[in-house]
Amino acid sequence: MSLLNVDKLNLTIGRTPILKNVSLTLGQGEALGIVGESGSGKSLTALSIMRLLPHGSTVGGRITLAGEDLSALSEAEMCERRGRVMGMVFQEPMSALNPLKTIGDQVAEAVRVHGNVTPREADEVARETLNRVGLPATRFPLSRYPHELSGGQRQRVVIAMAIVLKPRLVIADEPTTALDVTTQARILDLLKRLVAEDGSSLILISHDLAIVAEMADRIAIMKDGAVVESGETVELFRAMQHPYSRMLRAASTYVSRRQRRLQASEGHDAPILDTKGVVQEYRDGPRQLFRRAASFRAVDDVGFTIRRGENVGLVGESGSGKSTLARVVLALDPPKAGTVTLDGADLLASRGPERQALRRHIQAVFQDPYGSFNPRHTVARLVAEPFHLDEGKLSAIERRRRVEDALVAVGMQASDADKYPHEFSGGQRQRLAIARALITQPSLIVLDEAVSALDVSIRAQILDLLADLSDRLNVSYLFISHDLTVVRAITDRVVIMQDGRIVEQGETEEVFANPAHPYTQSLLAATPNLERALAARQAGLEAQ
Amino acid sequence: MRKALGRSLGRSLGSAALAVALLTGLAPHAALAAKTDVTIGMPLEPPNLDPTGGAAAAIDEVVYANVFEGLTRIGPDGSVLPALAASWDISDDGLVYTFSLREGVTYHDGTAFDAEDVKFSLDRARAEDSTNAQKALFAAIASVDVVDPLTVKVTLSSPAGNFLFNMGWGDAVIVASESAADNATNPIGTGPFKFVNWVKGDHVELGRNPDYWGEPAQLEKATFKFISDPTAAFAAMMAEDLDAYPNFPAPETLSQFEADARFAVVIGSTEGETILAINNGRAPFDDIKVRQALAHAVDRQAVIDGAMFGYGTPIGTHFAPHHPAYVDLTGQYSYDPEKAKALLAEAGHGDGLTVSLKLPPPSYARRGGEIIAQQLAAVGVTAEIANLEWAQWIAEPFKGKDYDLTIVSHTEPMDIGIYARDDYYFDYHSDAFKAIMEELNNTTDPARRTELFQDAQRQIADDAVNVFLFELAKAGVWNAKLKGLWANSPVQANDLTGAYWED
Amino acid sequence: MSTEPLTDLPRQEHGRWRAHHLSLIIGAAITLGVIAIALLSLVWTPHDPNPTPLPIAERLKPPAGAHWFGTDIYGRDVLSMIMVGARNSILVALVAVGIGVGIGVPLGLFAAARRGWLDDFIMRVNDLVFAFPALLLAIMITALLGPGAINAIIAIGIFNIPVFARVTRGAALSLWTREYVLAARVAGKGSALISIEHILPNVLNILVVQATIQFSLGILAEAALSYVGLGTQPPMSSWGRMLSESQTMFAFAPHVAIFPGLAIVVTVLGLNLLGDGLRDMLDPRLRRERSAQ
Amino acid sequence: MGSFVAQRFVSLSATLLAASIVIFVVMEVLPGDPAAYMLGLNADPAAVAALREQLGLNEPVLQRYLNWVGGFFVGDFGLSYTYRVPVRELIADRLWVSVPLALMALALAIIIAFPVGIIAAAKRNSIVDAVIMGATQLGIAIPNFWFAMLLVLAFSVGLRWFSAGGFPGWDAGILVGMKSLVLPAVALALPQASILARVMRSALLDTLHEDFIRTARAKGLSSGQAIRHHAVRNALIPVMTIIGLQFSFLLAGAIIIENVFFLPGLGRLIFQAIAQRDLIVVKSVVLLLVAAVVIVNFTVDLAYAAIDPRLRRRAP
Repeated sequence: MSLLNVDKLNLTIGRTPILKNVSLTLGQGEALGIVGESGSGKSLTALSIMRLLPHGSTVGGRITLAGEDLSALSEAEMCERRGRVMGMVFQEPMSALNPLKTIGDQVAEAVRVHGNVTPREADEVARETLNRVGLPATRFPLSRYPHELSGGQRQRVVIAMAIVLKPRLVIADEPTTALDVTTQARILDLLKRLVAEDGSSLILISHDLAIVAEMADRIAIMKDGAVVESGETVELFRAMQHPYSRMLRAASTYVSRRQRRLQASEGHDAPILDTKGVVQEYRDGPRQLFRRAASFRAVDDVGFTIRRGENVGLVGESGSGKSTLARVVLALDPPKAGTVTLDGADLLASRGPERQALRRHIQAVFQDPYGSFNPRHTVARLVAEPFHLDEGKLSAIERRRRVEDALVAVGMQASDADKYPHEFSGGQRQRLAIARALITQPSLIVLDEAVSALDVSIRAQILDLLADLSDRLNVSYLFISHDLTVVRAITDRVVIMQDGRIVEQGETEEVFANPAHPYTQSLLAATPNLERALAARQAGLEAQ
Repeated sequence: MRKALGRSLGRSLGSAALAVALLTGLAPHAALAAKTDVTIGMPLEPPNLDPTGGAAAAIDEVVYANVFEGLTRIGPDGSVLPALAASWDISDDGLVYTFSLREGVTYHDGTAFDAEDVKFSLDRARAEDSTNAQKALFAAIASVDVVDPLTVKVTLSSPAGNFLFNMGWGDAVIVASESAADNATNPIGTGPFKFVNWVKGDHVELGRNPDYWGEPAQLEKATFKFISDPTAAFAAMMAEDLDAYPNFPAPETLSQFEADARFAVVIGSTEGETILAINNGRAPFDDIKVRQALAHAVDRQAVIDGAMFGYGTPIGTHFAPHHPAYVDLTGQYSYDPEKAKALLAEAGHGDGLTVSLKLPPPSYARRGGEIIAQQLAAVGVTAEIANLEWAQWIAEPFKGKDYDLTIVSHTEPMDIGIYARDDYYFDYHSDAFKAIMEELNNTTDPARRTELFQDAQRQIADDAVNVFLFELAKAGVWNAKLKGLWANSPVQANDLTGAYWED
Repeated sequence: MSTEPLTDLPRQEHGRWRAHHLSLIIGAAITLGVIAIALLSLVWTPHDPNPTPLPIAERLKPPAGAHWFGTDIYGRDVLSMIMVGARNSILVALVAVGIGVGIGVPLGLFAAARRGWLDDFIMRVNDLVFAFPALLLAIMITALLGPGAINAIIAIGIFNIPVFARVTRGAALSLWTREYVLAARVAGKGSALISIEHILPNVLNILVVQATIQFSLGILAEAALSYVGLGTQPPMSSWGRMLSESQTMFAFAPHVAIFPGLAIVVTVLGLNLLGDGLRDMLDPRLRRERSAQ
Repeated sequence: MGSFVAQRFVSLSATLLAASIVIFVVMEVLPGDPAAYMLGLNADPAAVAALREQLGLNEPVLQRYLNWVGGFFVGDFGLSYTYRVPVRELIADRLWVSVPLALMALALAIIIAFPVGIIAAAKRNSIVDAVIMGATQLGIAIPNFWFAMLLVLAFSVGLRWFSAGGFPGWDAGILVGMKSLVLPAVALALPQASILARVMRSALLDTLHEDFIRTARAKGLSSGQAIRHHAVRNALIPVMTIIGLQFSFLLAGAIIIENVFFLPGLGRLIFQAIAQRDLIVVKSVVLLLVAAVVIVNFTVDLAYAAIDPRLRRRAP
């Protein structure tokens, strides 16, 4: 007897059909993974089960939970089920908690609304549950506020709220997407342990096949509001039918198409970029009137080198200082100390026209495909923006020609030049951003989390494009990312940062194969790996 | 203040039932039977309550004849009556006045009134560092001598025909040396009412003086409430928050009161000659033709109708029409736009003039100004209106002579003498007029005085010094049952001595 | 995060436009109507709003026949005066908004671009102006400069400066963190150029909405100043002054006080509806950009 | 917390100091001589000069500024030129009208606005919401002095429920005093209530979009419970900002309303004082109002910290 049965679920919001005949089953104590890219409808499937849909939603089909037809229940009856029979964990721990209430209050509230308990009893339950999620009373009294906790700790509170009444179904919607990779591993372990202890069933929603393979007994792959393929995990991967599933799998285990790898012996050129002793500090806390504000050292004595044509990865978790370092390298913020030498010239000491001339050699692509273009300018104007650096102004015709060339080079159409950014998808915009970076024919492009916001399939395409350009144009990349898989695929050398310092650097393959520093080791261990997960699951099955 | 609040909290809790009744909307005075108090509305709040230390008419309107008295007083008809001086003798040469004072008069603080107080008051008013706004009233005095406690002898340096009248002004009231310094905030006089309290910005309250030397007042309490806004005044009268508003600021609403049996509307005269004042010293107004043109361009009756809703008497010179010596000169410059244009053309301004018209706050000025501006426009004179606060008005046109035209009402009684002043804001200089005034001051014969007054009136009309518009009417609105208020306003006062409620 | 269906498809403008276009249409219609009436008054009014001399005999006629809105205390046609008053109100409020935009927006842009002590200084000065209650400031300024339309404009305009400076700075600060600004800096552009090319066009939406609000507040402020006699001076018609001149006649000639009052209410209502509609139309786009960060 | 307060206090004082200089300079250049005004049309020039000396108007500018500001610190605002009483007393008397009036209007605005705003937000995009929003638009568009005129006409002249204005003084009884403030408070509160209701609604709607509301719903709270327990308090932050702004507006913005109802409040005092060139009163009242604004904003800042624990963290 299955615990949850979703039968031909259809969802329309306004007049837009969102879900089409989604059917799922989940047994007691089982874990179901729902995988899909953005827009696949995986989150709305979960919200349909909880019946927490946006205004203007129309639902068709049947949802049965523990033998009870949820579609027949009134809103009040659903309120009574939520939290007690089914709990949910959301993606964004930073905003999922009410900033004005203590964590104890918020966990205890779930207890209070569902039973005749005294506030004291509710607090006791909350305390126990917080202990269970790894927030002991000594460091995390009930009176803590969310802002006093880190992202991972907050997600533990959200989990505590979901499981406090030991619901039979726990839905986790991208519970670790916003977290660092090492935190992610711990949260996933916690979730796994808790549902096992309570005998609950779990629905884990993720864009990451590796995570799902690690966590779920069964997997459903969704695309455009429909389930394209589902089945028992190992079985599904063994005999993948649907082309979309296959593509997804391929993209998740991306291997670069790069042909030319720089050999160590080729590095006789002078370095294109050389940084030495870079230190950067930020003010921490409000400005003080009479005494110096406390400062926070974001980058601490960092130095590394990029040779011509070499792709270097800069890896670290949030707060490691990698983006701060990128801003220094790009001469956006002057550092406290240190030098940045670009093509043999001191970038930071340069002024005026000299600085402008140097800037032509270094361009950037940023993370957010939506925020990186002024929505009011045409593509032609945006892509041509770095021409500002050229002294001899180009003629309008020449400009136009170079813009079109750049667009074609990144796989867009010349005619796209007259459109506005909002007419393009995220992947297309990232191509435009690359075109903009290429237009001055730089020797170095800084890519700051340039593919992090993209779906895996799009990400693969962009990485292919980058590899291709690197081959063709002899341009170097400083590739900044938290994602080791991606870094491994595209770089020659890698620099690992932690807390503002470089802990390890070396040839990419060498570092990944034999990490020397414990931090690198833990990073690698925490990174989800599809093959490893499948192997482990296979082994587990066989052991049974 | 906090203490007061606490006290009244206790009191009001005690009478919670009454308070509830008030909140639910019963009119508070419906329950009261024989009324012995009166609430009088006034447009302006007095800045202080010392009539000898400030010019504001509002001071006199509260305290004159009620709290303070002078040697003489001005009656409702403008005549000079005995007050603190029971009688007086005038020497044949008109230079020595001997006043016999009343017996048994005390101030509100219990101190006795005697001849020393008279000497103190008059000497203080004419002293070097005096801040008396009407020092000119005392200019003729050479010395003040105490003959005995009930007799004072005042010696003049030259005869002054209107000296007894002057002594009846609010600025000449008799104060006590002990209390004079505090009169601004706590006036101590000899009148039938004494000062009780003053809620600044709202009202002054007077109470009956039981020890009054004369016939005591019939009212026990009088409250003067300050409501400058005409709308608010209208609403307050209509809501019967006020019992009387002796100088009602919105003539357009008088018909409403007339139609309502609860109210009586009494139109009386004032000493307010309302004029379109002209800066005679400034071109082009130094040309008499231009001034005459202005006089012909203005339709007085239209101004009276438009600004005052018909209340007011046209005048042709600077003199009150109800005065026996008045000459009707309104025909001298009749309303004749064509003639005005012709005169302007003769003066070389055929293609028009642009002048400033600065208006103080009262509605006769603001409204009259708008009407006159349009009348002047009809003869080619563009008047640019600037509305001024009183303080600005005094600074700019009045003291600085910085104006072309302005409208103002000269409310002081018998003030034609201002045309003889050299530094006055009209900037009018006429030896002929000064000669008439000189002779007038030295003349005591009533017939001759009348002749001289009439000569003076004609002189300024001939010179078209200003455009003389109308004598301000006093439009009083009061409860139909309230009797004994003054209909006319020979001085700026609300004499409540004789006021009473009729059952 | 995902209550709205996120797709990787090109984004299009849709949705909220329909729900709020009613207030936009009504607001725009009223506003355009008032502007049209004001413009019309330049060439035509039913009667001379300021005849010479004044037809006193025609005074306080109730609405009927030749005078749709009746006549005032001097016999002038109330409708004609309201039409001319519209011109005056709009002019005063518009120029006051112009002062606010002309000075406030560059200040705000500058403060956001420079940050540091200059930003602090500009914002402190703004706080100082804000610390003066608006109407009090206006009364003080008109008392200082003398009453009149131009001084009313200055008084209202001065208070608009910090409003626009603050709004511009707030929006600009968040735009400065956008990646397209980073991209422009990588392209070597200075803060002045970035402010003009990237910041200003993207704060325009907010400024248009704010300008509409300040415009309506300006009309209310002009009415209030004229009501206390510090605004527009005669013979120019002004709604506020018409109200103050006619309020004693409310009881027996209500039309003189009601029509100018209604004119203010309708105009301000129209502008507020327009501002609301504009905000609802323009804001989703801004909000989406924000959420995409 | 201590340094946060200290820092805010320093900036508060700096604002006040700057304001005092601005006010003083403005008063200096204002045309009109108080002494001449006090003595009237036929005043003797010698008397005017004597009065100027007596009022201390002949001292050097800097000396007068220091006298004034110095006096301010010890609560001595000087002597009113026209009333000849200490300005402090004058202001204290008026505060007993203006502050209760402002508080009453504010309370009224809040009492009306909160439920209305919450209902509109809860029933967003419904007919109820549309009607409420329409009504608030109208409330904002009506000039308060015109609304005051209508109120007087209806309730004083017509129904005679309230007196047409004036203030009998608190000595006449608390309820009598309060009753005389009812109509002015209503006239003042209407536009403020409209603004506040709109702010409340939009702040609530913003909060309702927050993730933690969905979290609360997932715990099993009904949408009403989610609004009450999670949205309202969070929405209070923008609402409080507006209330802070409104209180200062109510204190000063009552100028016109106080004139319509001839209430002896601060607004009318300052208006009268400007007209009479009682500059010492104008200076002090304006500075006091500015201080009120700054202090109210300061209080609002402190209240933020009370509501929002994130701000308390700033305390070392």
